[in-house]
Amino acid sequence: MSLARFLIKRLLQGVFVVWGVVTIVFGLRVIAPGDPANVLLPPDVGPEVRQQVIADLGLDQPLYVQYWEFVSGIALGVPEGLFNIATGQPVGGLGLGTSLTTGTSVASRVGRSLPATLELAIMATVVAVVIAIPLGVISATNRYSVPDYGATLFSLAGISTPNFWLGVMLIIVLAVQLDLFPTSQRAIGIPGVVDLLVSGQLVAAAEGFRTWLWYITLPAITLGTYFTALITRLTRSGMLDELGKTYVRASRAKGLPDALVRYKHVLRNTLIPIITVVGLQLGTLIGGAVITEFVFDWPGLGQVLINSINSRDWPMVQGSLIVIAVGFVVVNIVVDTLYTLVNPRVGFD
Amino acid sequence: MSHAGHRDDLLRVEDLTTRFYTEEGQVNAVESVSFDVRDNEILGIVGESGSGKSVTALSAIDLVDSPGKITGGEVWLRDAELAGEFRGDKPEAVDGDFVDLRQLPTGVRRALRGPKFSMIFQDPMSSFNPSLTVGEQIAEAVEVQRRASANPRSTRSRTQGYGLGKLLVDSVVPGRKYTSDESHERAIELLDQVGIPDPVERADEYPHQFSGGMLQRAMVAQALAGEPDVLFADEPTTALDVTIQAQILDLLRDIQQEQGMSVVLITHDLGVIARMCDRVGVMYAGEVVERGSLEAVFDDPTHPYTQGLLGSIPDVDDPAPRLEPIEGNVPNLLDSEMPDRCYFADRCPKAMEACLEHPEERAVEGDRRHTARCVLADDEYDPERALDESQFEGGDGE
Amino acid sequence: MIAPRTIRSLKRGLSRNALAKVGIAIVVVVLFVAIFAPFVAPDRPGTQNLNESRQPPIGFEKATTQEVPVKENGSVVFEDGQIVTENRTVYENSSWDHPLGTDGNGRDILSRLIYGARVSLLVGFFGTGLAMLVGVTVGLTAGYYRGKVDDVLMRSADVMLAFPSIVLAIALIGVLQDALEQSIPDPFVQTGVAPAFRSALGLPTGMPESTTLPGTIIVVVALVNWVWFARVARGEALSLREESYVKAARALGANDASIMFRHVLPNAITPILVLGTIQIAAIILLESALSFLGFSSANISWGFDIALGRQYQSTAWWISAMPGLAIVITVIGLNLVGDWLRDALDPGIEGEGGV
Amino acid sequence: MSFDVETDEVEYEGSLVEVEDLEKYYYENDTLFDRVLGREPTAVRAVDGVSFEVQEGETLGLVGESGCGKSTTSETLLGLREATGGSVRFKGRDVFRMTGSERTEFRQDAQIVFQDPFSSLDPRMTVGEIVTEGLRIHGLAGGEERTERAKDLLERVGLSARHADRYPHEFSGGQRQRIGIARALALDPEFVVLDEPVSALDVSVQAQVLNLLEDLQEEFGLTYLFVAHDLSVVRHISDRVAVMYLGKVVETGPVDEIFENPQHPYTQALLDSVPRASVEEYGRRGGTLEGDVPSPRNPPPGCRFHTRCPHARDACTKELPPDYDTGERHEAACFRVDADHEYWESEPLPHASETGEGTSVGGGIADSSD
Repeated sequence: MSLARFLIKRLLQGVFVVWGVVTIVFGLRVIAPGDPANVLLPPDVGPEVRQQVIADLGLDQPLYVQYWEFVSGIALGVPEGLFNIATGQPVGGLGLGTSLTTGTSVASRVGRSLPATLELAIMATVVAVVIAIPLGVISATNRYSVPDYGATLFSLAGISTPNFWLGVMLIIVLAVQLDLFPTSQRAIGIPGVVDLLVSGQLVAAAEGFRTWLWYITLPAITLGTYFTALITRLTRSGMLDELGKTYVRASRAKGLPDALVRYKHVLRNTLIPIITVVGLQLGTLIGGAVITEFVFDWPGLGQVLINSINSRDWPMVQGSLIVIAVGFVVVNIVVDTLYTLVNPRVGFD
Repeated sequence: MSHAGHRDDLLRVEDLTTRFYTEEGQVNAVESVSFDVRDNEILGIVGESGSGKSVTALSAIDLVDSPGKITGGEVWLRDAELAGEFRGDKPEAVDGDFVDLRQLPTGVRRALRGPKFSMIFQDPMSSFNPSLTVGEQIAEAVEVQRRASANPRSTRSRTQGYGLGKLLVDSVVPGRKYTSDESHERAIELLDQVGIPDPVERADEYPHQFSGGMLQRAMVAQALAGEPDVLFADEPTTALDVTIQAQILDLLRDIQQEQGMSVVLITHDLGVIARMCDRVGVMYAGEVVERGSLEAVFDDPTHPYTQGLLGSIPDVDDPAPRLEPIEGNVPNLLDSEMPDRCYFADRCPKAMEACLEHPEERAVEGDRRHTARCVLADDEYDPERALDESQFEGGDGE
Repeated sequence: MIAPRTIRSLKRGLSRNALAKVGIAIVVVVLFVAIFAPFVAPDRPGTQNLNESRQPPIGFEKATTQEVPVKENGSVVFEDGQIVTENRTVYENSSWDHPLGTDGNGRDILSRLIYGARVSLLVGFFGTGLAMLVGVTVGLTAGYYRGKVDDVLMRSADVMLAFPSIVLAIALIGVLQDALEQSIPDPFVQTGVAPAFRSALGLPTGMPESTTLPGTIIVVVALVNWVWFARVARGEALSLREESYVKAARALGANDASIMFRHVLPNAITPILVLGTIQIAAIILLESALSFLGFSSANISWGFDIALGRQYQSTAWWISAMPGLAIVITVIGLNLVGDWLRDALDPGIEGEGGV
Repeated sequence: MSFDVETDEVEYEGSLVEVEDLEKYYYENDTLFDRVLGREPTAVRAVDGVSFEVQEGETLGLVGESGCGKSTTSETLLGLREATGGSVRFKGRDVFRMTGSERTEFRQDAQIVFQDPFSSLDPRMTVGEIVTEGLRIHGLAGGEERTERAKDLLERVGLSARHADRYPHEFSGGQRQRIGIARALALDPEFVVLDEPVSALDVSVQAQVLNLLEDLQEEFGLTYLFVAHDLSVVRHISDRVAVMYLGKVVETGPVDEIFENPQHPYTQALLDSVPRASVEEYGRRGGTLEGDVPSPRNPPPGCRFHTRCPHARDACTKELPPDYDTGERHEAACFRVDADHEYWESEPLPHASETGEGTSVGGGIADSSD
């Protein structure tokens, strides 16, 4: 079965999951105790305004009508919104409605904050992969040695440390006491990597790059640590399994040099299954980003989500949830396709 | 120790001992095993599961991984060149043209894998790397030999002349890779030589696209890359159906005769031994209990275990009404539980008092070429001196 | 219930592995401290004592010079409109009644950690238990019946997976508020055993009568983590149903339900329990994150104390540091026990489970 | 020691087990999304129209190489897998349409022993519980009586009563197969399917289990369906033999007929390939068949063996040969049996050399013809 058919099948599954996501988000509102309206309305709003909003949002309609409107609103809004992004106009549609507190369109607010989260997530992933894979390989290939114990203890501590506490301690030690890094915020006015990629003038911002890096270091470490520890453990145990397989003994029987057996054969087969696990664990990464943004006051989607929940701005919460979940689905489709491309055993059927 | 052996011996293994240090305790997988391999012959090693036949082969070519360890014995290989090289600084390791590989540095032993020894395994599907094409993996085997002959000294170094640095450069720079085009062509020739139809296309396919029989042929092709002198075949046809097994056995026979190489065929199937082997060694509980020519072992089996084995096989041409099985179970090889007597005594119908000491390998009626590790080799069974149940300490006896 | 062979391989795993011993030691200590909190805590977790606020932990006393207004017989001295100040070294001494120091309101940090352990472990155990119940039922059914049942159930699991657990948890809490709060009476205090013990030792009595259990968090955490159990249980059911002893049971006339309970579940329980230990650790991390963000209604919890300590990040670092250490140590202990179980019983689950 | 519920001996005509045109297909890419994509599920025709009978007290050997569908047949026969087509009658009653008490009785009368000793016993149950699970399911005996019965059964298969409260991992492969056999005997069955019961065992242990099976057949008048790929074991234990290739039966008949006078080229090739454990075997070439078994996803048209048969001719690719009767209830599905079939005029296929009558074409190097 060709790549195209696999993609179609995977996209169909993705659409089903997105439909599931939208349904759950709608369901959240329904299961809220008491009158569903008060989830959508700030508590201190007067009775006539309340009536007005209920009428506008059609909250008095029967449930399935509301649900239909909600889903079709998003379904129709998305293509229109994407079109706007493509043509560079302000993102109006996406059918996510307007924020109750700021009155601006949810989609544009979410759209503006997304790059900051993506930037953090990408930096954390890069940090994780660059450190974790070599560490996992080294500790797997020379067992019962100092690097092996070091890597094991580091990765154990890494997955056992709550990232918010790590962030707080990094701020206290590195930022406050030693004053090496800013205690919070993101480099203001300096376009982040994602914005640069979008707007395409990466070279001109060389000076800005140093400040941008200065700001993003602590948050990236905070977010990346759990992920680095996890991938180190997976690489190590994956490699140990693979080294026990018959084809490794057959390769040595052929007289192949160790470097070839270890890195061309074993490491490659170890990394293939790790791709899927990384895909699955991306949810943890995005979850971690939400907390890291809260700790470092980083203007990303996670902060938008937390603030909108605290200020009971439900349309904004809905928008953030949907975008995060859809983002996760898209990333997983990419990861699955990558896995199937890299792994010859699994055809596209 | 003089090596009065047969003049065209190629490989002489003496008192090879390999132990596994597991959590349950020390397992004596191979216990002072001796056998020799002559030029241009197929030597059979037969035994049931747990007899140590596979570990014997792996020990001979130094492929035992931890927790296993080769703890004793000598592996004499006839190699005039190597003998000349080490006659100077390791005189005790050289005897005429023979060199004891166990006394040589690891790098030298490892460099022999390919040009001198190679090995094929039971399950072809798990003996190939699933994510590389078959052609690439065979080309690798050819490339190792090409680079070894181009620069013999480097293959004995720790990184065998191809460390992580070179690998990184090869994988980063496009167009550079470990296997050269010549080795790919040679790989295709090898695939053709082992009878795989349209080898050019098949070389670019992955192991899971091959049938069991075809992949086993590919494994033989890979083993021929270095034109080895001795090919160890560990249960090569056990995982195959009988009609495919017949094809592979014919292939092994043809290749052995064409290349004039020796084959050590390890299997539990006495039929395969009878069809293929000139000489046979029977293994039980980590020891060679009987060895000799095919006629000697099949027509005049001396060790009761060999007799028991031959008696318990149903014959497809004239089925006996009832089989005579060997009672009891194979012993586990935990050193703590292995009694210092003949390991087969508790299952042996002809056990006698003499069997309470561990028997030595004895020539059967004076014929040096047919030996058995049993008192019956040069003694008759005498019911008066029979051993009864009570004299066995330990063991469940059921 | 546990087969002798499992116990033997566990012991052998233990003897070989020092880390496992450390793990078990930590878990046992944390459990002991959580259960017998009223006996062990030096002070009442909630009492404030403003003049002892921000005391450093033992060994971290330090003298800092501070601008202090000069006072003459009780009133501040002014000089051309400015308050006269002088540098005076202020000793921040620590004391043994507050070994880990005190927080912004003078509350004893060690006592709060001890009581915080209760909340975390309770949420950990109940949350994992609930998640296991839901997940294993869904997973076993999906794995055993395969086909359309499997498709539907596992697709719905995929939908849940689309939300990072913390994100879904926040949303659920935002909706559920603290509708499911439970307060669990503390048997030791109510029966008077703890107060008697404490007064005998001259320790301050009046320990909290009950612990508020963040019911919402437990439900939310279970709703978010059942997916990992479903995946492992499904994998086990898929492979176990092909085992010959399951076919043999069917040949003997057993119906699906009895096969599921007699053959599939007992053999699937090992990987599920191993995942359980790892999930308790993951849930404790999640619960502390939620309380750090202020979404937990429990009055004493490690995450919340860390958040409280942030405002003193430059002056009293230990307020945030200590609860964080408690989390790390507890979670390390649980992960070590999880690794030991996994290595000893080799259930073959890799990289499953996550926050 | 009979525990069977059955009181009156129900009369039925024909043989104990009659399999009529049995089919079992597996469907690939058959998920929800394949439906949506409108892709037809491809059928793997593991068992494609198999018919045979097993007389009471007889042992029918079902032999063939891996992938020929013999194990699938044996499991579908007992209703452990859902049949796609065809019927199975046990004592005259259609097994697939049995319900309620009929089904319970069938479960007591027909039992199975599996191949892999390490996956046929539940590791979490003691040997005593395993052996008497059938009694517990059918409520035929109380606790105390059950333990007694367990000890009885273990003794009968050559193990000791002491083993009742041990766990499976404490036993060797051979001992585990004995436990599997004891479990099958617990309900006093009449018909036992033996699905490669000795293939995973070493030769010496294999002989012990084969002797045990023969003794039990003697003592309890059992009827066996013995599935195996090892021809010498099949010849030793069977009264009649059915040879299967790629989901179909190609030849059936009494054991000596099949082994001494094989009619179907596949059976001849099988017998020729088997290495004999005797000195005369030295140097004999057995590779009469070329190539591999085709995939059951798209089996070759006409006679399925024509792609490998050394005597294949054009006619073989046209239609499926019927089961010709070659006397003494010996049938073979090959046109060569019928002297005046137009097969004899049609052109031999390229890979089938006309010269040697059944001599080995061999896949080896020396004389590969093409």
